[in-house]
This record gives sequence, structure tokens and C-alpha cells, in this order.
Amino acid sequence: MINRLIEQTETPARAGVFTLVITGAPYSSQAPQTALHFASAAVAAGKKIDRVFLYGDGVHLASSLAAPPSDETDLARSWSEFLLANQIPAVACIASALRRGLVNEAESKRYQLPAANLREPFEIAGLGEWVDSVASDSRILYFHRGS
Amino acid sequence: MINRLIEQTETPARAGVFTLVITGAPYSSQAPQTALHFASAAVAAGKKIDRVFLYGDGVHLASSLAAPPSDETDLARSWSEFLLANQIPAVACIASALRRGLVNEAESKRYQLPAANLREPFEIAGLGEWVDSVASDSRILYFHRGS
Amino acid sequence: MPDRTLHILNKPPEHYRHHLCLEAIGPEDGLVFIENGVLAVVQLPTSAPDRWYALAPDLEARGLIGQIGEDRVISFDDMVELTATAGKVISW
Amino acid sequence: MPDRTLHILNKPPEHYRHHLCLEAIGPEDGLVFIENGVLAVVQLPTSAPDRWYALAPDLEARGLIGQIGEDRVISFDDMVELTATAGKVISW
Amino acid sequence: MSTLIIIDQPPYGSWEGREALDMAFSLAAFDQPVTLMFCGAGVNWLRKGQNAGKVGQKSVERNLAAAPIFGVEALLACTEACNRYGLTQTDLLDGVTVTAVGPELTSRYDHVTFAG
Amino acid sequence: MSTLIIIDQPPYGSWEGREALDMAFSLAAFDQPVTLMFCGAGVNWLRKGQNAGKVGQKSVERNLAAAPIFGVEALLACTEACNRYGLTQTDLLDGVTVTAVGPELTSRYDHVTFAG
Repeated sequence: MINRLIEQTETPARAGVFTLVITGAPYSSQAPQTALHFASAAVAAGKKIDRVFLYGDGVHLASSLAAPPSDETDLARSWSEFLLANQIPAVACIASALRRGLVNEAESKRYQLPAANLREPFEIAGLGEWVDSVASDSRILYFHRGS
Repeated sequence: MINRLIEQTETPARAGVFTLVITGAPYSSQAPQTALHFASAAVAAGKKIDRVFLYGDGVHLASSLAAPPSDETDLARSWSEFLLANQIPAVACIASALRRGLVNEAESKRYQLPAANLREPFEIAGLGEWVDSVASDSRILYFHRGS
Repeated sequence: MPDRTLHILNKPPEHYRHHLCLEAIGPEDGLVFIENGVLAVVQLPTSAPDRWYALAPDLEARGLIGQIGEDRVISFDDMVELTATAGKVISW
Repeated sequence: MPDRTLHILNKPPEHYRHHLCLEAIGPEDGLVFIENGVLAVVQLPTSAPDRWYALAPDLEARGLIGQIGEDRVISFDDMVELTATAGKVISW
Repeated sequence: MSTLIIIDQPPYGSWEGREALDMAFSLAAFDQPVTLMFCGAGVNWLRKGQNAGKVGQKSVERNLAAAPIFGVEALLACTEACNRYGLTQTDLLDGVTVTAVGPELTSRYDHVTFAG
Repeated sequence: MSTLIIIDQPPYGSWEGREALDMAFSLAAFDQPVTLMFCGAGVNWLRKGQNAGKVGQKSVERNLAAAPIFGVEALLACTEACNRYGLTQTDLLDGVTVTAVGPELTSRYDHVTFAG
């Protein structure tokens, strides 16, 4: 199957490096699940993922407080484990995160909030991280909500 | 205007008591804002709101960790203040909340989570609270996301 | 007169549920456009019932307040009365 | 041969962006249906390009795996290759 | 108070359909009459042969099959949507009634809602 | 790398449009070429006379008017959608170019995306 597909396509220089942008939240979209399957397949195929960027509602994936039923996939945990195992940096957009109640210890203190809820290894940073991927040779893939 | 409208409608027995169900999240929908305007108008008109029920993505309204920019409406805070001022009980559905990372102290302990993020006066309870409104004479209004 | 249903529609015309709402409306029902539902007023569907209204703050936000007759424009106070007195309310 | 664009469509046929995607596709482009985009395979639009595929796990989840030819069904491994080698990728 | 819950979201793309099922089962558990209606892309919840393990979820076929046992009065599917998605009675889960959407349908229930 | 950001969500109903603007302004701030395209109900962002204070939000007219100053190369609006929403050139904010959606349009950019 793969050979047939590759024959039909070209091979630009940037083929090897992916940036994944997730804008759909778990439960209100399939985006985090699809992105994780894609990321696993990419790593298995020897591709590099330079960064995962959470934007808009996608920041909810970085919550440390989700407790789904034990017979459902725990997407925040699965993503965390995948990122740590493959040493892939993951960033939640600061503007999206602050509006939606996702904060690390530093932001929690800065805004005098009662707690922090950002799961490791997610970090908080600005859109500059995304611009950096756009400006580079990365192939950016977006995982939006489907409805 | 109001008189003209009322002439055209009937007046069932249950006219006085509302239950508001919010299923749309702040930022991904206008639902919490519309519901707050509606609730304020209802209270000003002497109507009783017996309960506000957050379901699905609507549970994000109960976060204590949202820190929107200072020139934007802080919906979680506005809703909290309105609920406290008018002594209206507000409940986030437990199943929706646990999946989406909204927990009070008790659930945080039960699931061994690192923090709690439910804002006062929101409480966590089951769908039975909603069933109670359905079975009663309350007029239930839903505020869903718009896209 | 049978119980009248009040339909509250908050979705733009492109949205499937906007279409579904218009299919389910009876000619004696009421219809209130709110949020991005108000975008329907620029080209009102033929299936809209006689009694339709649009919420003033949502029209204003979208620059549409002048596009329809004043008798179609309602406030949140009006919406409270409409929902309190209708036989049934469906939020689409 | 000009750069080929690969379109990834995850929305059901009722969704406005599904329609928008099909308007923007050129005849030489590729199209991958994923998530609820795969529902389009039951009645494929005439504007679909020759090179279209649907993601196996999403077809299986929705009971549609038997409805299209095997040569149209791709895995996540295939999707990685397609996205890596396309001239450009648009996620709708 | 009889309730009609409408599901118009397609399967597995969001939790809205599942949360609508939870609402129906809760009403039934408290002996409140409830009917489920599938419209638009939502009719795809009713197709036989779903295997959602492949997308990391549980299929809902079993839940829907159990609906009558738990007291859900009826499972309805929109005629037009079934046609559009190529669903004939043999493709649909057992116990589904195909019917048209319209004022006659919704007028039969005291309370009509969606999960989101 | 030239970028086209498409906004097809209507105004004030969600933050998606604003978050698309933030993306455009960020690219422009780093001297990356960027164009905004409004499609479907998204063209309603471009109507003159918005007053979003009434729904507890800020109008985006001023932000959009400032787009060229901040380095956004063009504001485009879908012809078909403008017709559908009764938007003629005089109804639209200044500086908007009405154009058709199609493969010719998207092929002009290296990178095409949505905010959500």
C-alpha cells in the first residue's frame, strides 16, 4: 500500500520533520486521539516531531486533573507518556490556556490563582513557538475538532 | 413590546420557575454569556431560578483557574458572583466534570489528583439533579454552543 | 388553541441544526433567533413562522440592528417573558 | 508537475467546512477522509479528486470498512507517508 | 413529563452522543418516559458492525441494544438522514423506528432537548 | 513561507475567529507573510457597524482595520458568502478584497490553516 502511494507523490526537502498542532479538546473532539495515533506512527517510521503545540480548546489536553472512567482512554496521560518517552517538547499557548483555566505554577502565582493544573511535560509559551515552526522547514499538521 | 408578545402566548402553570442548563464552554461558545444575561433578566422580572446545571463542555464554566485578559469579561467570576448574590444553587455534572479535569477537594482526594479547581459556589453532583428538574414543574432552558 | 412551542435558535444558517429547527417548526410556533442564529435575518427562510423575533444585543454585535423591523427586535426581558409563557421551549 | 496538495478532511458531509474543502480541491490533489469525514464514502461527492483515501480505524469504528475498495483504505502509517511526501497539506 | 432527546452529532467524533445516552438512561432510571431520536449525521450511531476499539473508544451498539431493557421507550431515526447515509432497515440496529422530523413529532413530547 | 489563515466561524459565538487573528498578527510580527480569508458565515466579521459591547465582548472592527498596519498582507472575503449574507463592497470594512474560493487561491500560499 505505502509504495503505491509514494509513487504518486513528490518528496520535498522537509519530509522528515513534523510539528503537530492540536486545537480540538478531548471529549468534545477526536483530535487528541487521532493526533496521538498519527504521532506514534510517525515516530515508528523514523520521522522527527520537533514540537507539539496546543492551541484554542486543545489546551485542555494538558490538564493534570482529568479523571476519566477507568474503562476509557486517559488521553492526557497517554500523551504525557508518549511525549516523555520520545523526548518531544509540548507547548500550550499561553493566551488560550489562561482563558480556559490551564496554568502552571508560575502563572498560578502571577495571577494569584488557588492551584496549578498543567501536566508534565507540557509547558506554557506564546504563539512564537508556532511561528517558529511555520518559518522553519517543519511540516505542520493540524488536528481540529470535527463538528 | 412585552405586552404585545404576551397577548400572543398562553400562560402555563409552571411559568414562574426556571432551570438553566449550560452545555457550551466559555470561549468556545457564547452560551455562558447568553445564559447570564438571561438569568439576570429573569431574576429582575421576579422569576425564580431553582438551579443551574452544567453539562458536557459547560462544566468548564466552573473553573477557579481561568485568568482571562483584564479587558475581557471574566465569565466564571461573573457567574459565581451572580449565583452567590441570588442564592441560586449551581451543579456541574460529575461525569462530565471528571472527564474534563474539573474537580472539587473531595473528588481530587478520591482520584489522587494534585489539586482541585472547582470555583465556589459550584458543586458536583449527578444527572439526578437534572432529572429532578425534568420531573418537576420547572421550565428548563438549554444554552448550547452555537457552532 | 394547542400548546404553542417557542423555538430558540442560536446557530448560523450553515449549521445542520439550523436546518433541522426550521423543519420542526409548526406555523403556529414562535421562533427567537439568538447569538449567531440572528444571521438568518439577512435572508429569512420561507419556512420561518409568522411569529419570529431576534435578540437585540446579538443583532447589535453583528451590525444587523437596522436590517429588520423594530417589532421583530426583542430584549432579554422580552425573551424571559416569551419563554415563561410558551407552552414548550426547544433550544436548538 | 506542480506541487500536489493533500487535503485532510475530518468533518461530516453536513458540516460547512466539508463543503468548503471540496470547493478548494484541485483535480490533481489528494484527499484523505479521517474521523467523521469518512461518512462521505457512503455517497461520494462528484467533486472528489481521483486520489482519495479513507482512514481504516475510522471506517471500522463506524461500520463502514466493507463499503469501499481496499485500495482506498489507508492506515496511520500510510497517512504519515502521504503527509510527509505531499507538496502541501491542508487540514480542514 | 415525556422527554425526546435528539442526537444529531455523528459517532465517535465527540462525547455529545454518549452524554445524550447518559441523559436518556438517567431519565429511564427514575421512571421518566424518554425517547431517543437520531437526526442528520447522528443516524450513523445506528449502523450495525461498529468497532470503535480502533479509535480508542467503546462501541455504543451494546448500549443502544440495551436501551429498551433500561426503559427507553423508543429509538427513532430520521427518514431523510437514513436515506442520505444509505441506511436501510437491515443496516440499522434492531428496534429502530424510522420516522420523519416535523412539528407532529416534537409536539408529542413535553420536553425536547439535545445533550449539547 | 507564505500563510493563508481561513476564518469560517461567525463572529462573537466563539473565540476561534479572534484566535485566528492572533495567529495572523503573530506571523506578521515576525515578518512572516500572512493573508486572512473569510469564508461562509465568517464573512460577517467584516460587516461595518458591529457593537459587541452588548454581548460582553470587544468588537473586532478596529483590530481588522489595523491589520494592514501590522503587516497582514490582505483581507479576503469569499464572493459566494458575501452574496449569501447580503454584503456588498460598501457594507464591508475598508480594504477587503472579494474573491472566489478554489484551488487557484490556496495554491498561492505555502501554508493554509484554520485556528480550530
